[in-house]
Amino acid sequence: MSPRRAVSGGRIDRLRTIRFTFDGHSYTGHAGDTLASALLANGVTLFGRSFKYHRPRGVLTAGVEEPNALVTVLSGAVREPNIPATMLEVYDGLIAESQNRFPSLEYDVGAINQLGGKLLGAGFYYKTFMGPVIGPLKGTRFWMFCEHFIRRAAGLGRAGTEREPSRYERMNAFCDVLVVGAGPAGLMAAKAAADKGVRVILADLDANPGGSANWSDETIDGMAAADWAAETVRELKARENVRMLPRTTVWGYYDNNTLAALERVADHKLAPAKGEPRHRQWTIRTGAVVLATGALERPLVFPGNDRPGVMLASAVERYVNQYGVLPGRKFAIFTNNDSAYRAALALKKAGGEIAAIVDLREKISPAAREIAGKVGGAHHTGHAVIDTEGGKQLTGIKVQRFDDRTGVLSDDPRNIPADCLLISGGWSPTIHLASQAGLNPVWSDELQAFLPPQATQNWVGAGGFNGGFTTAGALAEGHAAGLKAAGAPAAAIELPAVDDDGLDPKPAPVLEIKAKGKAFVDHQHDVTADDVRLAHQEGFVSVEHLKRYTTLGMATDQGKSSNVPGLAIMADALGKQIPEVGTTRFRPPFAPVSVGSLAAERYGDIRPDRLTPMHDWHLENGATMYGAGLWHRPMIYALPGETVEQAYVRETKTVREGVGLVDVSTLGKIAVQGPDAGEFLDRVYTNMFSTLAVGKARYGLMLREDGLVLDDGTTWRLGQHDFLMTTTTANAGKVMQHLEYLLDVVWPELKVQLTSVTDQWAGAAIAGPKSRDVLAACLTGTKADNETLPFMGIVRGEIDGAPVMICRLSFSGELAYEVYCGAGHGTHVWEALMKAGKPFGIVPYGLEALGTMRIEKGHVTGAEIDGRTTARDLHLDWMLSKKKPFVGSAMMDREGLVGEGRLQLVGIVPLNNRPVNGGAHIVEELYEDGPRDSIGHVTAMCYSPTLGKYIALALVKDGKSRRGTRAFVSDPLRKRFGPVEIVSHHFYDPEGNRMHG
Amino acid sequence: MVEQESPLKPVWKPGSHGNFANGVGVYLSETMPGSIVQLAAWPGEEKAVIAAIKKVAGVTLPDGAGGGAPGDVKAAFGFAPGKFLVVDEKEGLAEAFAKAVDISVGTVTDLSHGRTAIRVAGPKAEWVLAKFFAIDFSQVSFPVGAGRSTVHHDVFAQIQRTAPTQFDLYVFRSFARSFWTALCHASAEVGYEVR
Amino acid sequence: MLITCPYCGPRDVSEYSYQGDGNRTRPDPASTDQEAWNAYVYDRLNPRGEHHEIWQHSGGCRAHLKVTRNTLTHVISSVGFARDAGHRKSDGHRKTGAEA
Amino acid sequence: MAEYSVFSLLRNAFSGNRDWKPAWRKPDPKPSYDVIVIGGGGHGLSTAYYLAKEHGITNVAVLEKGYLGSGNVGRNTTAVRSNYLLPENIHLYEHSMKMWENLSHDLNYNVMFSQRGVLNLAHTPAQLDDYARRGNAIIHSGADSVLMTPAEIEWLMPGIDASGSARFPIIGGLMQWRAGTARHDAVAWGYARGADRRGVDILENCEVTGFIKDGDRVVGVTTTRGEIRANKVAVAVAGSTGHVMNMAGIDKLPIESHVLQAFVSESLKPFLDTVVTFGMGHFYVGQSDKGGLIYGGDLDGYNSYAQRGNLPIVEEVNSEMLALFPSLARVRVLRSWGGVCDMSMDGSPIITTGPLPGMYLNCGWCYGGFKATPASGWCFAYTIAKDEPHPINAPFTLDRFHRGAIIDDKGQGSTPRLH
Repeated sequence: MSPRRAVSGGRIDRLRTIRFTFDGHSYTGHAGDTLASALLANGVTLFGRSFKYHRPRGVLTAGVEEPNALVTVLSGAVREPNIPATMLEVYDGLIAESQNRFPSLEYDVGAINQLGGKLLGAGFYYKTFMGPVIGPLKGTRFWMFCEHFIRRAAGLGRAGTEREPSRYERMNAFCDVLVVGAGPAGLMAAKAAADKGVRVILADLDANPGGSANWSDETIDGMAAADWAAETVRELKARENVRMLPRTTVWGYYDNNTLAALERVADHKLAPAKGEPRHRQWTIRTGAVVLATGALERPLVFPGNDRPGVMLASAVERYVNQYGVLPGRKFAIFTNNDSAYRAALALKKAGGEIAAIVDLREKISPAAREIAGKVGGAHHTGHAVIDTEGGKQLTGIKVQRFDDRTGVLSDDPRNIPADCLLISGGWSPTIHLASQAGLNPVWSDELQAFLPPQATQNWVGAGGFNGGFTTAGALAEGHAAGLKAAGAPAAAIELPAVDDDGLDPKPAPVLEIKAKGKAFVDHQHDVTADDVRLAHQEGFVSVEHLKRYTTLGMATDQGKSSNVPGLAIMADALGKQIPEVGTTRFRPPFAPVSVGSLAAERYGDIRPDRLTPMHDWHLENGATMYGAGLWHRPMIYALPGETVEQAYVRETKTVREGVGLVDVSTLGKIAVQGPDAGEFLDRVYTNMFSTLAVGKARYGLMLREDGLVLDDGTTWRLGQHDFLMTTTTANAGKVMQHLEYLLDVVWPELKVQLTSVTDQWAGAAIAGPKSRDVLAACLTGTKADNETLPFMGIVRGEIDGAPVMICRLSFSGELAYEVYCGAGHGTHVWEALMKAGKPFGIVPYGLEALGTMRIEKGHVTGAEIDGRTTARDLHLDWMLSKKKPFVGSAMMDREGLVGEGRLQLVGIVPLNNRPVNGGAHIVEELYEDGPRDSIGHVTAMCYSPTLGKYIALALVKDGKSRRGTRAFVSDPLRKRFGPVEIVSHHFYDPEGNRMHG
Repeated sequence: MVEQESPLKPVWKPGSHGNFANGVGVYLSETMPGSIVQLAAWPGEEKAVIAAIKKVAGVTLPDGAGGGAPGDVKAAFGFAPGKFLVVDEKEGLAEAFAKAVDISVGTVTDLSHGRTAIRVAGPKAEWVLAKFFAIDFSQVSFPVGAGRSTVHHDVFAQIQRTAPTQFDLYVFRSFARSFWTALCHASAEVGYEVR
Repeated sequence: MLITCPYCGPRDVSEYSYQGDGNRTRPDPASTDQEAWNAYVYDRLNPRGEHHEIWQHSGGCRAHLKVTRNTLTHVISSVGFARDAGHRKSDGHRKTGAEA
Repeated sequence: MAEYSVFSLLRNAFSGNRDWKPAWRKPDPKPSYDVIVIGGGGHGLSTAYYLAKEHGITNVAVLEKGYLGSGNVGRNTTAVRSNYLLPENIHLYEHSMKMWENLSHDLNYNVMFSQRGVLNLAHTPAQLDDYARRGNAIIHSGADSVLMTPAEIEWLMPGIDASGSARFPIIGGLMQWRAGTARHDAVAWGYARGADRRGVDILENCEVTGFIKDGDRVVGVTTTRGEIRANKVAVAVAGSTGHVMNMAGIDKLPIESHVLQAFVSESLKPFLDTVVTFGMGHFYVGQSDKGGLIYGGDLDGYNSYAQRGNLPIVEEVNSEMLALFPSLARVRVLRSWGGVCDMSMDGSPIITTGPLPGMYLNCGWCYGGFKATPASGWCFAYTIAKDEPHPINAPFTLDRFHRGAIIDDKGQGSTPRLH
């Protein structure tokens, strides 16, 4: 038996023993324990160290709001930091360790920071570290020097560096009613809605639905509340129209009733089942939401309130009733409201000794007084705890008379020995989700709490969320909320009976006891009451300034327990009411959400692979692949021992002298069909298409509306009303959207249908003086001679039994054809072409050779069509029809686009015959030590086997007029400089005799 | 006739996979229809195209957005205003429609090679597909026969529910292998059989 | 955020592409009025409140929609096909098979 | 008011920190000023500061509708860099960078500017060429830039996936070492304190409700704290530009307001000193001195004045983070928030006189505003004081669109959400 485990009681499975380790020590717990309850049962009270002062900390709460007891869980080499021990279910083999301590939790050298207390107050960073104005540490360097050491000390847990082996998944769900929180209110709501036949999802962040029923020690409907909850859950689970999501935190409330929820599917096991995700991220789109998220108890602020052993009263109640753990031997209670008396009762029942109940109110309810009498120990009303004693563990408290109206302390302090102090500062409804989907929360003076705001989305609240205090109320409100959310009229039913304990929900409006010593408001970030007052003194009085200046509420618990006490202290300093200080709007997430689960929807890879029909052939034939957007394309097909340059030079030479084959399936292809297709193309291309003959293709240029170049490509007229447009690989999607917009929004009167057929066709370009011979050897049903298939002509036929469509056009500048066939026949036709080409020495070639040949020809691609160039800049003004308006025609002549100083396309020849790099700049005068006065940059370069030298394309200021002049390439990034000659971009066969041949 | 090559070849692993110890949750297959044809009607000509579908493919489409009719051999469904996908086990459907649909009524676009048809069937079909697509797969909102156009990031999909627990997905061929791999991955949790 | 496509029904915002201010009118193609073109290409109404916008259901039926949406609350008050929004006069309202 | 220094810190610590004074006064509005600056964010406050410091114009009011720094200066991801492509942008942001390097001294307020570098990752040879073009442009404009190899990147950032097997392998990166981060709130507070010390009135909770005009000329504003007149009215209200200019009768501008989400993780022991961006999407991440990973990505992509976004971007941004750092799956997102950005038609800002007489406009910062804070205020102050732009901001006029003199760093054209 563990030292602090009660002999009986609790909802744990005492027959199942769980073995786990914490900081290397082995412990046992029971099924149903959290790490916090199991360690408390073992007598462990020291859980972690605080952020700034490294103060020893225990466990403050029993739930998601825990600021102190954060641990790192290890599974193999994978680390998961910053998990609240209160939310971590123990399992066999669990390995957990404490954080932010060195060398150990017991002896942490960082605790020396406590000595600097006054110095390290709020905002101290801003006032110092500016350093000297001159010298080696001038400017910001002194700060950076100091920051180096500050960063070493910063942070809580350590993130791992091993790749995550677990799965994360994403799930879309649709329902009519989402109930958040499966306490008494949520369970009733789910039941009421489900009874109406609508689709219900019930999510709860705990492993066992039931909420407060699991630890309240009440009876509902004549049975233990926990049994009633379990029974109701069983009933709900059996229904077709209800989905139960335990261990699921609804963390975000987005537009149109879209909610995000994290299900911790396998965190309670050593390893997930086969194929099972560790976390599942739910996106729930629902008609209505019932928020039954309950309320969170707040701590009181007084000196020493962070000592291990100081815990929320409700947390202790929960440890006793749900986990059968007595987190101390001798208990004291300090409260400003009645709810803590329930904890006293629970302790007494479980055999704990109550040393004293310190109630800062003078007047208390008869019910509370009666309990105080029942549980024994001293009952000090009108008193306050002004300090605590002990080192890493509470040993006693100091109590003094206190006036709850004036806040004045009087009489002599007295000491009361205790090893566990229960504190209660009243309750704050958990309105985070409501705040994400509502206006500002509403302050209640009576409850000293923010109540839910007016809704801006379709939700309805119930129970503690509404500020309700009783289980009977929760049941009634839950039922009504369920009906309302389901769209059903209100109807009274006989609600399950609950005993009324007669306790009063109203707290005294006192959250802080002003006495000497560090009194913590935000435990994790070590923000003290004095820090809040300092912020006030320096003018940081709005709630957002307070948070930002002191870091109050910015820790992993997101201020769940510190928000209202912090506001109360600021309000007091300002002499204002709390709502005048301001209210906090809560943002997602309600509780921290794993990055893995948010990334889950991508299923592994960030983007899918897009493969051409011949992809596998390329891999099998030695291609080195290359990413082009989502596509994978062959870069080179290197022979053994070849460098990249050797490979593309060989491939290029073979094409220029013989024949080669390249995969062009990635080009965007759009079917443009309909009676107005020609008219439409005339409007979107700068040149004319309506006059194009059937069976012919034409090169076209498109501008954006602003007159700059959008894309280029060939469009083929396959029939009177049937065009096949090709776009560049990179711009396929963009062009499609551009055209669809024009058609749908601007010219809906045109009868044109656009369909992406990129995937329908496999495309192979066969190029080189011998390409016609290869076609002649394998093409049936038509001919490839110059008469049948002239330049820009199209024929249909078959290759090895597969239907093909062939257009004679050239990107390489050689005699060339693009052979299109059904994608499912792609490899078949490709192999047939390779086979037919074998006698002619055909080679497959990749993007590098393709790029080399286009540079030799001076064709432009994405590096030149970079969204900033005009048709004139690229010497494509011959394509600008003067006979018709087209997209961009009205804007393309603006002064900034036609004047001097435009970057224009030129050719570049390095005079030292050394390669230049893409991205190198061009200058008139070379300053290697202080490069300046760039006049342009290199867009693409290659070694031209045809010309026997390195050549490049460049965009150069007023480049056209610089042809024939000398300049320099200046590439300080890669330390390459040298003289170049600026020439025409047409390096090779400018008349185009080869491709027309 | 040259057979179409499947884009899934290297990742096609028949048999049971994942967590199938307690039964297979989904059956995954590629249906490889001979014809996938898109028909688009000009506004006001929708009825004429629906009539052509009946005449050529023998499939009767209900009126209404996303209306469709499933069939073992031929199936059709609407996926966008005035647009329909018609699928046939046999090849040659596009040519047949080209004769039957005049340009004054609408257009015919052959996508037989451009789309890969993947069938997801079994008790967990809705569950697995819901991991990808943000549409409501429940039978109430997605009845048998109906079609839907949707997307999982870069992967567009047209989906027809062809039986209470069976969906036929038409995805772009170039993405099919990636999508299939992801589909198998997502199915592992419930156990899947490739057949 | 969900947008209810007139054809596909309510769909997640991730299926849509935003195409901006729907209050703009493209000048007559032959117009050389630079002011008008400048206004069309560069000027935007950018209200805090109700806004008329064009969205494309690019991950669904690919139709362009004219959406009235509040830019402060994200509440959508109306959705219709963009092609029905005033530009086209001759076709009138589609009747038979209009939903197909 | 007391200078901040390590000595004042010590002295005050011994006196129980009771002697610290408010960082800035909370005065009541005067009926008129020489200059009104609308917008108590980073740019408005720095404008006021430089009006006083550089031009001796101290009879200035800064009008803030909420609390000071409640806009994007307190909502950004704190990166400071000048690694742009086009010379106009490089000059502006490099001017800013030089001011950052001495800002803490200038303001006597530690804004924690830390030059730990900003690295742009490249994943294809074409992209690396494109980055080289930019890097060389930066160097030719007098700023710093270096290329890094995958091995150097891996050494710099433990946990980054620099393997060749990544979906988009890292083949290199463009690093600007002088770039880095600053503490965003401190920038607002430091400028506020600096301006206040030079006599500027900072009026919080003072929302402009309308403009007072004399004919076409703007001569003042009406506010929730009464009417305030001025010779010159300057507008620096990024995120609310459309709304405020609407009150002045300008209903169309080359701007759309978009929401940009940002995220911070739970506090972790620092492992990432440099800000790094992913090249095959839109993602950037750095780690604060508190240990939180601060990261973000693309705009939600639709007009919005709501300071909150939606789920698709949340998921996209986190997916991209995991693609870069596959080990961070178990790290958790602590907070998310949204900022409203003025997205201009070419992705570059507008700092100009006009558009009405008596009015000055500073807007269109897209999501680049924070790093520009010093230079923006400096240039805007010059423009207000001299009634003409400084050569640095002369290219950033409102009529550049009309003239076709666009400054389009990304080459995306007039689609604001793509800049």
